[in-house]
Amino acid sequence: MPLALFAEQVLNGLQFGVMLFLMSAGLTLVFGVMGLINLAHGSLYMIGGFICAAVAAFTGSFLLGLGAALAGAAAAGVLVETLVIRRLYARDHLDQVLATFALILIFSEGTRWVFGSFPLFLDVPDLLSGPVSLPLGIQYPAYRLMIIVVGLLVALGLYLLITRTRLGIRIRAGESDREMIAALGVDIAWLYTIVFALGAALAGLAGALVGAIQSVQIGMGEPVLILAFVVIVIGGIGSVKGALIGAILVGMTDTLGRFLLPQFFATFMENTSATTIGSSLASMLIYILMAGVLIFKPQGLFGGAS
Amino acid sequence: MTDILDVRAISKSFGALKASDNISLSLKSGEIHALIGPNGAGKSTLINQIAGGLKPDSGSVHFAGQDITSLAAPARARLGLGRTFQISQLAPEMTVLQNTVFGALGSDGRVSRFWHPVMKDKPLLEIARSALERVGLAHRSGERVSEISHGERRQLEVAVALTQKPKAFLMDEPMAGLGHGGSERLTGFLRDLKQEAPILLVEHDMDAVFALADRISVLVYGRIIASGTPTDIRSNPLVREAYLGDEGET
Amino acid sequence: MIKETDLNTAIWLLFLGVPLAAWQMGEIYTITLATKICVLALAGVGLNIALGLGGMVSLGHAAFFGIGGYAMGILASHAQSYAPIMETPFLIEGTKSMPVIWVLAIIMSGIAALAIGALSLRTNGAYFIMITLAFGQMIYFFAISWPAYGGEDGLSIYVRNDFPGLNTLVPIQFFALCFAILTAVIFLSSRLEHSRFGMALQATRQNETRTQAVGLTPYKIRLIAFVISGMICGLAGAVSADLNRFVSPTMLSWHTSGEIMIFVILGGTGRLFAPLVGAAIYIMLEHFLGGVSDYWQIFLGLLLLMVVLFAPGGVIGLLTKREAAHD
Amino acid sequence: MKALKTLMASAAVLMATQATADVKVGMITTLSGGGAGLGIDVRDGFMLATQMAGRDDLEVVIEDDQRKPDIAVQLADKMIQSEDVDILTGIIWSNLAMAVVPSATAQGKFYLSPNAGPSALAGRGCHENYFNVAWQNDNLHEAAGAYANSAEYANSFILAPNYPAGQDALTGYKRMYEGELAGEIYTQLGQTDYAAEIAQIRASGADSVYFFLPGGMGIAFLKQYAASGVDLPVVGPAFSFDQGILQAVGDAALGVVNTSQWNKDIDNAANAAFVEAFQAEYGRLPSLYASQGYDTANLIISAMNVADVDDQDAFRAALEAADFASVRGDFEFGSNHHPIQDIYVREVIKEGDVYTNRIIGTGLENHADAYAADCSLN
Repeated sequence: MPLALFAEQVLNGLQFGVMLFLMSAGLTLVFGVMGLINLAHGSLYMIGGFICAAVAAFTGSFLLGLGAALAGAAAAGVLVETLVIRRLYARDHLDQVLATFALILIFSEGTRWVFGSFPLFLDVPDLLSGPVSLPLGIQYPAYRLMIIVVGLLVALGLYLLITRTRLGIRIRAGESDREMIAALGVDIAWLYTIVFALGAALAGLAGALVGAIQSVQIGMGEPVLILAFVVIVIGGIGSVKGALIGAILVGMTDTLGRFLLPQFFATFMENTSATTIGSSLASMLIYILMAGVLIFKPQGLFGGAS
Repeated sequence: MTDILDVRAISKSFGALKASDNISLSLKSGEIHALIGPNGAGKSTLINQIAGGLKPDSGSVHFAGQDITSLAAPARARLGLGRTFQISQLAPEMTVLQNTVFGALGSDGRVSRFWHPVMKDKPLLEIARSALERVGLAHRSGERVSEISHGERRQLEVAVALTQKPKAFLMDEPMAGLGHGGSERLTGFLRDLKQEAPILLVEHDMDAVFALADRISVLVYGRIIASGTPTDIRSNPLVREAYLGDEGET
Repeated sequence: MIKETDLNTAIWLLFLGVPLAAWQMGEIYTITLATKICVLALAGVGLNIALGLGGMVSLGHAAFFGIGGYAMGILASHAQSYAPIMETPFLIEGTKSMPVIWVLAIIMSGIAALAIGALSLRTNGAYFIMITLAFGQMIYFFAISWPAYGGEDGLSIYVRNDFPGLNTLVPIQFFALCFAILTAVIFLSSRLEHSRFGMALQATRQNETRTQAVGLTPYKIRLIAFVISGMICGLAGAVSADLNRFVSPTMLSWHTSGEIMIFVILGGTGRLFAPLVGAAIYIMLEHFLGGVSDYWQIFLGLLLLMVVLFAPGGVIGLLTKREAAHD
Repeated sequence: MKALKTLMASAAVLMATQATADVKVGMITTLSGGGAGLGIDVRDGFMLATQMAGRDDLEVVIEDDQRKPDIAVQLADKMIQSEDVDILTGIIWSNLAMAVVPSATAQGKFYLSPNAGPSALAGRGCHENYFNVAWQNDNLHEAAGAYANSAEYANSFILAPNYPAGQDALTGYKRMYEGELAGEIYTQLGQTDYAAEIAQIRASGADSVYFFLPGGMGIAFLKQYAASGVDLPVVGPAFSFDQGILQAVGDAALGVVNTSQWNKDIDNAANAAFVEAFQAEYGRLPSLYASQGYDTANLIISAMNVADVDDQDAFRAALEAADFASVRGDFEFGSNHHPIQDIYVREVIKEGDVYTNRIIGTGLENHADAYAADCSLN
């Protein structure tokens, strides 16, 4: 197999992983700080995509759309947090699952009500359309490179936020001891709203970035949500570092599995069945990876000790 | 007298912190062996290693003539290690009687019965009722655990442990929060109980410890600095030194 | 306030009475709806053992429901085409006999529950929710892409399978069969709840440390409960497949898991008749709201939200005012 | 919408009074959730035709299947058992059709498919009461294969999702295509990132690409393909280039060749009337699905003109005659009740601000499906 093709696939895996990281980071942060399991995180991703598409169509500027997506998803996050989510922190996971499942129904059909049943148009900005040339003769879409860069910048930003800022100190304190930081006079309700909005904004950013190369449509968040769950289970719930490593692991496994498994089966099988069986197995690969990790580390790679 | 419980040179570290440093300890039949020490001395870690919640880094734990170092907590309980907890560990939505029946069910071990109502199981009920009688809680049988008082929960924990007919008891601060009258009553009860099975007692109530214990071991910074009769311990200079700053609290 | 046992009796009689009345009046579709409610409630009774008694929040029970369905689909389709399922090492033929199908559905879903449970129960809390969800999705994707049994198209069984002495194609007879199964399983689950095992399971939910201290292993107790729960869902899947005369990967999707969970919670987690009440309300809402607006799922979502936020004991909890069995 | 509600209301009234010789149609289609756009188009096309015909002896009951097979089955039961409909129609997806059609026809109802055409129902599973007004699933793919030959492609790279319709699609393409395959890939259903596949296309040395990726998958593929710099010609079936979807793909679709049995520029009076009336009524361009819904309704009306629905044999014969003005022009049924029709080759263009298609040729003329021989109807 040509080295360039393999290298390009590795790059694709990295890009997919980085995109998963944007989704997982918010999810894992919200879980780590508030102990909330949020199924509606995928809906915030969808909202980001729709707002970006609508604003970009109206103003003609992708960048404005992106900004609006960030702000809009964060605003939706604040709204949902204050109206619904904050009543759920003290509840068990069961209530959280059910309430956020209900939110999915409301968001999905609400979005359809506002934007209609057809997918929206959203394209990459002209500046980033088309490929760039990389070493080894790889032609790689400029926009995807940009996603990798943005994702890694967000990872760096989150790292700095958590380790270097007052907000970060409070977030870390919130993870370890909720009563303690309340006793120290930190307005915990406000902190929770900010963290939730931050997670929502990251999901919205992911939805907008990805919407430009995929499709902006109802239900676009659900497959990503489930992948994000796999990511944070592998990485360890609550750990942003775990989310980054888990996301890249899942991105690589999925991309390379889809690419290599059918070829592997084709070495000893007839072509059509090799591709069907290979891709059937490839679709299960990340779950097998997850099961493997759990056998050795039930709390994920970077989860707290049990 | 033989050693029912024998802890042999166990060590346990959490990062740089040596929570248990080469600890050896034994419990003979018919005795109460009290374990005391200031806060943070590593008592909970030690208890956890004996009960099976934590595995020591090195050393071994023997119980009733068997090496139990690698056994999990339930297996140790089945061998006859009865336990009460620092903070009550009971099923809050079940009644006092149900909790006690559950204890009897555990030592009976036949849990994979899906048909007959457990609360109509005469042998289990009998064991449970007599245990409640012994701790003086029979009149509260029908109450939910979430409704009874703190002191009653402590009594209930002892009753549940009794249903297991243990070979030894591991009691983590049974007096905590009982008040003066309650402590005195429990002191009398434990004095009788030790004839049935020896007790390893972790306790902060020094009056109770010195009134009850046949032997006392003092744990400081993960090490046993002294071990002996109450009289020995009272006069041990190392113990006095360790406790000087903490006297008010103990 | 109403006693829960009286309420249960009333619910039971109502569910028997309405379809019988509909039968008298010739309202055949009402019987079909009631049958659907019974079948979904059956899955709910299964989940309730894991969820209500055991406190295991599984978002992957659609896997067992679907496996039960596929057990029916595969056996019946082979029986229809007279092609054996396998010939080596020994011959396995398809069958159209419901009792045989049920037994196999229960066994297959039990094996799946054992495998998924053994891995998932190594974790707890949020991990458990996400892992069961992920395993469910794994089986879902497998079912879609594996071409042998229809993939996403599913499998159609043109005629219902046979039950000795009944004509299962007559709606009221099939309803009677489903209702009888549901009643039997509810009875079984009530026996289980009060048995030795039921006590151990509930105690484990309430305080795991206590279970260990009395000498029992929480992992084993949970795993057994998870398997029983999966088996009942498998049975429900097989019956549901017979109701629809059709199986497809949709049975395995995580939305199905969510819906089964909604039945239980809508009714009141941990209560014996919760799944029946919950399924009935859900199906009726789906049936009537669907005619009101294309966007009816918004209202369904809002209603669910209200129940979670303001009526944690579910509908039965509201009616009996007993505090939630689970908090 | 208003017309629809009125019709539903009148249906309810009539249900209460019972016993009329009117034709009652039960439409089960997808009106909520992700795939709702297609169902809405079929419904709107269908209702437009009934409105234009002004028939008050045709009642339509419409229900939303949520794209769930079990719901579709329940609704079919309801339509048959309590609404007592004569004809069922509306289902968009093959898997839902497979769940509903066999039992509906077995219970003596007519089923007219306005979209899905699984091979199982065209061949051995065909039924005298089942009519497909759209196409057999393979048709558009076969036309694409034929087009590839005429465009002298000799080394195609083909891909589709790994599910029955995807496997049928590639089989259909290969049935007609005579060149070599540079590669054949099955992707995951619902997959939206195709970077890995596009990289393989680039490396494969293919001279053309054929893909079947319905809905959002196709939008994602086309956009990513356009950005990748791979400039091999792409061919697809109409589903990824339909009016509803095309606006979301944008420039990435311009010039792409696709196959369809209908387009809005087919030159006949029925089509012109349809396109104009649809735009006037709903304010958007009609889609392929709308045209199929429209034809389905007109087929029913044509049969009502000559036969009583209670006389099943006569009504069936009237349906078989297909004596209606199809927006596709010539239209007839084969022996297995599937269309024999021309499949066109279209190209995506931009008219003002709107992306749409124009016909550039004919892929297959008077094309029947490959399964008719397996069908026992004759």
